[in-house]
Amino acid sequence: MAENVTPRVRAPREASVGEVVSVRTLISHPMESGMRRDGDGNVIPRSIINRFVCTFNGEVVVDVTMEPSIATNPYFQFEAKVMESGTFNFTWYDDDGSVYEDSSDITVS
Amino acid sequence: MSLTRREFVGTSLTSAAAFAAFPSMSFAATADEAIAAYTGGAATSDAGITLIAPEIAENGNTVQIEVSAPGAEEIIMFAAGNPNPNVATFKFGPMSGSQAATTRIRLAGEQDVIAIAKMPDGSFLKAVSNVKVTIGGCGG
Amino acid sequence: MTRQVILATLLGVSASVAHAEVVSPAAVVANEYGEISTSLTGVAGNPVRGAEVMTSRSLGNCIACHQVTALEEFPFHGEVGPSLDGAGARWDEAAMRGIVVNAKAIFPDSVMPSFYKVDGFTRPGDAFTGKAAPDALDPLLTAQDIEDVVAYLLTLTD
Amino acid sequence: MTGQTKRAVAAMALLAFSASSLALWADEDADLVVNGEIEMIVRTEAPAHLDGALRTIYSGWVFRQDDTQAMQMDDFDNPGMLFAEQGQELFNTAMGANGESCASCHANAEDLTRVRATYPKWDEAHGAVQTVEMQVQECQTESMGMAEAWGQNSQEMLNMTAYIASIGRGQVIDVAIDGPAQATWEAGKEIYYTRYGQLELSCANCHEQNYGNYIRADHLSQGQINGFPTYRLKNARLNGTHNRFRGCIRDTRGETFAIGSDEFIALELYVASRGNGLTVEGPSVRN
Repeated sequence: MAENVTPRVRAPREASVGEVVSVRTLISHPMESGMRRDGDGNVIPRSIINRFVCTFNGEVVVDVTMEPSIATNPYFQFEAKVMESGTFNFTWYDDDGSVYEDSSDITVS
Repeated sequence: MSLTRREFVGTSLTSAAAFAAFPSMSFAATADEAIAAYTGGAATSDAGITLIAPEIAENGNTVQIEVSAPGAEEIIMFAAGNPNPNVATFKFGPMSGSQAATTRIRLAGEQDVIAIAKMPDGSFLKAVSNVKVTIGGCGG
Repeated sequence: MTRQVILATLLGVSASVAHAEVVSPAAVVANEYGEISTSLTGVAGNPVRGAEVMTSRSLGNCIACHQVTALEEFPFHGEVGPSLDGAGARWDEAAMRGIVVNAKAIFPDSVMPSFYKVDGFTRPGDAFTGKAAPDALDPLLTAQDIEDVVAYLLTLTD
Repeated sequence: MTGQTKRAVAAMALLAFSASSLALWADEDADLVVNGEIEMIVRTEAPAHLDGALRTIYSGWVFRQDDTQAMQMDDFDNPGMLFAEQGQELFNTAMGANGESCASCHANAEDLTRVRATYPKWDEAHGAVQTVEMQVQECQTESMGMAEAWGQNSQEMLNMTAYIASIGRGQVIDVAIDGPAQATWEAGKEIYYTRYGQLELSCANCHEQNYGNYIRADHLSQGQINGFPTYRLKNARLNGTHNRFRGCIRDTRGETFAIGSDEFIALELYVASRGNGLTVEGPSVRN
């Protein structure tokens, strides 16, 4: 199981109605591909985050299915259109069943 | 397409179950096969999609890639030279501000990075970018 | 040259190198300029194989430091050493062999490793493990590797 | 086509494949400002003690391709900062028998701003040059009552040193090399110029004589350590100074020194001093 998985998100705190805002996320995770071998020649089992979802006030901004070709410490940048104040929720799903969450509030005026 | 939260959870469970039952299904043999499986063999246009990748990646373990296809429902990304060519699928929901995303991927050597966008009318767009991966000077 | 070597050469069987009288690193004779006129194996170098040694990271990896236009199909040539374009016109076989075996005998301050040397190192390691070397070290390239590289370099005449 | 034209075409084709064309993707004249506010000194006059061996010293950031450079220009894009933040948490976490955290003594982390810029440093009580890692270990075993300090290359230590470096970013490096530290510095200098391993390569062969040149596709830097610990794209984790030294000596086909050894402490002091005048960048991003 991946240890010390720390999500970080960056989204603006304020925006105007209808503004397209840039959102960035970074999470510490080894993204073990399942292709590597350890010192004894045994395959290191795959252990990746396989899905990432960002919602705003419960509706999807982006939903990403991830394969082992995503680099260690997965990084995403994308844009959301905000019509009202609310909350971005960010969820990462690990192969091992763990779910990591973060959120960010935005005031839209 | 507008997904409610409940439908979403359902989708996720279904796909998780499928992966568990057929783990080998996640390994398409080649990028061409994976693309054909995704598009159903439909022709692709190269207009309306932009893929930004470095011409030369300083290290293949972390390569930043940006893709954009205005109006797309989904964009799927492949690394044609990786053991498993599938990289990621971006589904853009109703709150997305653009159909564009940036991520960092792994590339096992020089190869084509391919992005396919699925448009609401059922058509597909395709962009290809060759990325050279540097070869270190040191070590065995 | 022994009878076996002549036979091997006549048959063109490079696999017979093992039968040849290979000059050990300790037995290499260089003149006062560092030039080595005698083949290390008695078997003519194979330039095709030499190019492979030049470009392979696990063998000579010569292009890590040297640019070679004729090898441009292999990407990323370094610039730590001089370009080898035209090297075959600048150096004769004895000098070329001397440089590949032990460049420092000819250019005392050269950064270039000595490819056919087995002692006199500071903290030698066991290849790229970082651990101490075994008692007997193999040279970086075999005698035939060196003959092959020399044969290739001599083809670079312009 | 005339011979001359052919050659010109060949030269252009070569440009596309030779390592020096990589320079097109690196901006050696770029300036580094992190988060739009921390101004770094990435090139400056070499310290006097280098005695002309280098005229100008450069941060390793200068030698990286623009994508890699960009990752260090914003803390959010810099994955090393994830681990510096984990280090900050550790800094405020009680550890050891006395129930103390680093913050128990160093309530104002700002007090540690000059640490990264001045270590390795002579420690009077121990009569030896100490690295930041040794100082953390000393706090842990001698003040905080931990039976066993973190290993020098442990993830906790890398996170902590990344945090300590991060709060000193932009500070000008100024390690002392005279007085009681001088003997250690001299020992480090000796190591720097020794040609190790079966490839017979010294630090200086690559990083003093050949910085700016490519070795295969590696753009050789001056081997400055002002950016350590550094997040490497290669292994996608923080890398400590001694671990990097070990990697270089391994690549000479040499027998390495151990992480935390007297030799590497001396080498760290010497190499750090070669960067006097540059600024603290850790956790930096490198290839």
